[in-house]
Amino acid sequence: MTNQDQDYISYYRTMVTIRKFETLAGELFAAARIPGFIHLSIGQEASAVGVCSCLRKDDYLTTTHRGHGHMIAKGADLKKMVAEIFGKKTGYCKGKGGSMHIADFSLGILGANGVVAGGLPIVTGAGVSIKMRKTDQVGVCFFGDGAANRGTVHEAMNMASIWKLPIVFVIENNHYASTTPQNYACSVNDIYSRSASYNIPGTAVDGNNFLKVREVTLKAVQRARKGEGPSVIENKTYRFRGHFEGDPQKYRTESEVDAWKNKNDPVKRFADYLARKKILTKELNQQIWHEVETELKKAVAFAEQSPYPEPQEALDDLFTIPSC
Amino acid sequence: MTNQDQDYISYYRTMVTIRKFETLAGELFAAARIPGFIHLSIGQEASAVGVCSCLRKDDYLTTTHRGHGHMIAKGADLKKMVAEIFGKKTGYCKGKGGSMHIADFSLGILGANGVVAGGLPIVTGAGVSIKMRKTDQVGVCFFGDGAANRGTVHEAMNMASIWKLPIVFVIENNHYASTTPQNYACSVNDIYSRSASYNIPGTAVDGNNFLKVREVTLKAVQRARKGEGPSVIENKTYRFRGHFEGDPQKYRTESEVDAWKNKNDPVKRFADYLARKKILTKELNQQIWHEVETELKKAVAFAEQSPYPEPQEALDDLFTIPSC
Amino acid sequence: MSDRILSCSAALAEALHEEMSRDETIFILGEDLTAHAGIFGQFKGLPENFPGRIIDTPISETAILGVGLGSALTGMRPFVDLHFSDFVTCCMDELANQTAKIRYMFGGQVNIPMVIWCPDGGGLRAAAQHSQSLEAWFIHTPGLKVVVPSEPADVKGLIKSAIRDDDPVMVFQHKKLFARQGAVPENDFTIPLGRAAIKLEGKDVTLLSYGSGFYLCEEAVKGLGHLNIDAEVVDLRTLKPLDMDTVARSIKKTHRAVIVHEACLTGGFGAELTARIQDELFDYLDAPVKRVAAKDVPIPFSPPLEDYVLPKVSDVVEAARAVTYR
Amino acid sequence: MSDRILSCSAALAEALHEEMSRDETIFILGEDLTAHAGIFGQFKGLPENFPGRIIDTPISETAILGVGLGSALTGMRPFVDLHFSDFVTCCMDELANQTAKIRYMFGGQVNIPMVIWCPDGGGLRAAAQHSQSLEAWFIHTPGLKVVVPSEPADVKGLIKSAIRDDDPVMVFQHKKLFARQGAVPENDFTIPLGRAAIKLEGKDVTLLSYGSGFYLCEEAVKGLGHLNIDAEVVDLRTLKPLDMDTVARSIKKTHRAVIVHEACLTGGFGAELTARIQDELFDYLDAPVKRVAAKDVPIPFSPPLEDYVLPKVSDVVEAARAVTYR
Ligand SMILES: Cc1ncc(C[n+]2csc(CCOP(=O)(O)OP(=O)(O)O)c2C)c(N)n1
Ligand SMILES: Cc1ncc(C[n+]2csc(CCOP(=O)(O)OP(=O)(O)O)c2C)c(N)n1
Ligand SMILES: [Mg+2]
Ligand SMILES: [Mg+2]
Repeated sequence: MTNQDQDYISYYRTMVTIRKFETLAGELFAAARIPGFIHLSIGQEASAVGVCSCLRKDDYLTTTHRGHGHMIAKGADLKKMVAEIFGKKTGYCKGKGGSMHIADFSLGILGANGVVAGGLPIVTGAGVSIKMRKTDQVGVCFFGDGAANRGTVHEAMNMASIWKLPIVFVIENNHYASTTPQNYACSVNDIYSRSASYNIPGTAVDGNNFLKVREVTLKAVQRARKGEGPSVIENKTYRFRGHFEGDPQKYRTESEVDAWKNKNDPVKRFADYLARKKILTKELNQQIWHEVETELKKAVAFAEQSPYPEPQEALDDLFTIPSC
Repeated sequence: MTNQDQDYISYYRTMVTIRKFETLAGELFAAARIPGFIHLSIGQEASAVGVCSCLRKDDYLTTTHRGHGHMIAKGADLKKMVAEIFGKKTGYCKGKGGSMHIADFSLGILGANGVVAGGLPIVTGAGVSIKMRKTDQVGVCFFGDGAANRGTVHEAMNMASIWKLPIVFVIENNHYASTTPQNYACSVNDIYSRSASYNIPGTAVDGNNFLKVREVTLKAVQRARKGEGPSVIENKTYRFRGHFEGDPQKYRTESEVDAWKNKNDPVKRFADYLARKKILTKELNQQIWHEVETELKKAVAFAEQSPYPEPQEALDDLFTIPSC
Repeated sequence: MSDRILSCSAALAEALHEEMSRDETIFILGEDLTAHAGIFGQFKGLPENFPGRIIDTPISETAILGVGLGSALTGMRPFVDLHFSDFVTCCMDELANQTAKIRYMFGGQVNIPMVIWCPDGGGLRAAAQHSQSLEAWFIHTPGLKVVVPSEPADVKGLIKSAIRDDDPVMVFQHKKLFARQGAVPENDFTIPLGRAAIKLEGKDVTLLSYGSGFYLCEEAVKGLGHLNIDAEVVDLRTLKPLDMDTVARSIKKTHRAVIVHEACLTGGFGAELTARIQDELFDYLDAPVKRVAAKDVPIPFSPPLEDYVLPKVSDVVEAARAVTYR
Repeated sequence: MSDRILSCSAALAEALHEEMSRDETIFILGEDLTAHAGIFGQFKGLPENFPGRIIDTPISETAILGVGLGSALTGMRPFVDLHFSDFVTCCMDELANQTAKIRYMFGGQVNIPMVIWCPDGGGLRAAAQHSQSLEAWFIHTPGLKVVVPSEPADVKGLIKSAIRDDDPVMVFQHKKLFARQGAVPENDFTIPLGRAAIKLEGKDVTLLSYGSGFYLCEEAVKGLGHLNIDAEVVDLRTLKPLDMDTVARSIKKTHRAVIVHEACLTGGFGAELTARIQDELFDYLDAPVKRVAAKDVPIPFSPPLEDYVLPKVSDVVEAARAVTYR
């Protein structure tokens, strides 16, 4: 295998990991083993991995309520993720965050966010910081088609533009914001086109095509790293599951969902590509799924065996000096 | 004189009224007879009158911290305006508002606003109300080049577009937001071009050319009245005075200001046009300035003779039922 | 007319149904309202019955609140659904600097008949950004009225009053209480804003609360009974305007008070109420007023952590004991 | 080292100058900073001395706060100027849901060394949207520290501490006090957050205040002297963390307290402080704690109205009389 082939296999493995992670999370939620509510990104794996495959460990990332995939793609530890989603002490945030609030600052993951479009101003600040510290890091921000209508987007993109910040704004347009179709709530079809308002280059991509997402992102990341300023990318994609687990989904038809699932599954599409190119054999594919499954089982076992935090640990971590 | 000529003279008189009103306000402020701080719109009269000349009394208007001209153009009572700016009981808001917070709901003026870009969501609500009440009213919102970078603009324009609201968004681009040049703070030169992001038609106009402003606005107002949706207009203009009275203005050169004053005074330009067209004679012009001066003197006398509110009136007007 | 058992959610929908039938200027505005009749199903029946009067918006809280306001200034009576009370932070300017101030600032020229409806509260493992109780910010914002109903009948009666009120009214309804059942009169009744209810009479200590706090007090009464402490439970229902008369009447009887709310302790509504009680009723108090509230941290996700942070029945019992055994 | 007379404004600039010279990760972010060294001239000398480290922004409060936060999460120490404290409403989500919660929510993974500097207060005829005192909202927002200096020396010492603090600190500085003069040590001193100062000693009543309230108290002391009331003035300086030890020590001596602040009464910081005093010092109190504050309306424009709404020296005298003559 060439180096590139090996990389591709590794990206594919990450996509499989996200698919399995999310599937498992859905099952665990259905079995009432995960408290609260969770939002799964099944169907959007090419976007997460396509984008994050272009990033270095020290690049920054902000993500959303639907952020598991992005975190895994940026290299997050599965054990700590599962443990966090379970509310365990060994989780990324010691159980304080849960599914919607995971971060790993050692990987530049500045956090998922429970507030829609909350990440854009934050990543813009990371951009300012990069510029002031004169590094060649890059900041990436994922947000949805629904998020695109919040004012934070406007303010952040304008600032990123006038200061030429090293940022890649990634719209994951999965055509729905909770129950609300994009074509109802958004005044334009191609959200990326709004980048013209900020004098930022923008592109739309088939967001379920891993290679295309990667190609476009590579360019944007390069541009940012060279100090040439921000970019906007719109990954057109679809979420296979409801907005949250348990969503009655009256706002769309089963046949619409099935059409995407059957004809436009990003994991399958990349697998098919790799098979066509003879990079991925049937055996290797099975092996990958098996290995991922094993790894995830370990993560779940870790989470299950981990203790819950002690109640009074609720008082820790607010301030750097606990006494305050 | 034709009817149109008479109308033009009346618009011109309004422009003169604004010019004199603002000049007088500046003098009164310098003489410490006006409390607080004030923002004058000298140099922007064509924008105010050009736009408001297209409106009916029952159309709605939201304006800004620099709103005297807009109010006068929409028909506001000068006595009540001066009295309010003086903080007198006979003012529009019984002295509670002052220069930055004047409104006249009987004229559809939903208020000046001390928060930059605060008017956009409000006028959008007026648009929703018009649509639900099925009238053919129109809502107009003035805001500045600085305001254009606030998130409220993005949210309001998107909503106005998806619901096809009868709104005209008027950007008064006077090239500065307080000390900050537009070409520093704004990622595009032509702010109106951002309307494409909302699928809203947009135009830029020489904002110191009364007839051009009126022409473009008439079209936009017609479009709104017919239920065809919102428009964006950018009036390129300039403020002759500082951001507020007393502004040291280190952010621009005197020669830049003088160039505008000398070559691009909207009042003078309209006067010249009317003179060329033989609509405005020298005598009529003098008469108009004289009459306006007299009217304003009366307004100032009214305000001066009016009492201040009684201190305990500060407790009135918070709620409809005072006891709460 | 007779009472039926309804949930808080159904009581809300019924109130809206009645009011929207009566007055066609009332409409509902917010995110994700029509597909599932509100994200908690709280508007059951309304999308079908009032097409065009329950309006889905983009995710644009700033504009949503501003649109509500602008429509209220021009003849409509908007009922704005904020989705989660936590997102009030995204329209705080429209709320605190515009909605709350416009009537006053413009000298009383205009009324603002607007309801801002905020599902709030914790206990659902929804973590820091979906679990807050923020009513105290608005108590400190002149120009807003603040209502926090607890039982289904209160929901119906107060929602109807809030809708009929010509001033902006914020209503906080606890997400965990949507399913709570209770008797609700069938007729067209209202509960005036600014009137508290003594829901359980007692003579030893006054438990003052609202919203989810009311249920903690109700339960605590049993435990206190075992300790031979006879507690009176006052459900404040409206925080602004506040019914100090009822509070005073009760404390003049019991000479002791405990205030219970789910919002965090420091700077919560309990602080204001304590300050007023100790000022206006100093000589009647035999013990300091105690406050029971959430701990001063964001709401954590993990069940043992969240349970530790939120106030509990045993906290109420403990506080009541402390003031009565003094 | 010797003291010089400086204004509050100059004390702020000096603190920033010293800190920015010491640590190059500190920078200032906000609207209209460079042309006039801040809209109140409060950053005099900084634009020239620290080019590129005092950054003008577009009018985008949401992004300004968010950018501050994002930079703090990635190695910088931002000092965010909010222009007028009133515009905090435009970035309330970034402040209350993000900045205040991120450290906690993420289990303490990261520090947020950030100052949010808010010029606030009334008396300048600036009307309802440019005159507020909003500190109480943030007292009720776990995760933020709140500092309100009054005298120039406090400004310098507290600003320096706020900048060095690894947590988000909100600093409210009263616009009308920028020109106030006072002695300020020349050396590199800090005043720790959470330490109040007894600025005038007395034995009959404790006047508790901060920011502009401090000056009301200082003046009231003279009037009270004529009435033979010997007042002690405590300048709280930091509201969160709060120095209850100093408060307690004073009240154990005087047995009476009056709290003075410019924010409106209902739900203000005075409520919280009263609640704590009556709880922790119940047996020491000979009279109810009185609160002196603005009336519960937006700040009106007209001078006689604004003067009526804001608290006055005579209100402080009156309140102190009421609690001492009891
Ligand atoms: C400011 C804000 N408003 C509303 C919500 C509630 N909410 C959570 S996710 C969501 C839909 C988001 O849609 P989109 O941005 O398209 O992302 P997707 O869920 O499709 O990934 C909504 C409305 C929120 N969390 N924050
Ligand atoms: C939200 C908000 N931020 C900042 C300010 C302070 N401020 C008042 S006017 C102004 C400049 C506005 O510029 P622009 O929109 O271009 O209007 P202009 O003054 O040029 O008419 C600023 C920054 C404010 N009032 N509101
Ligand atoms: Mg979506
Ligand atoms: Mg401007």
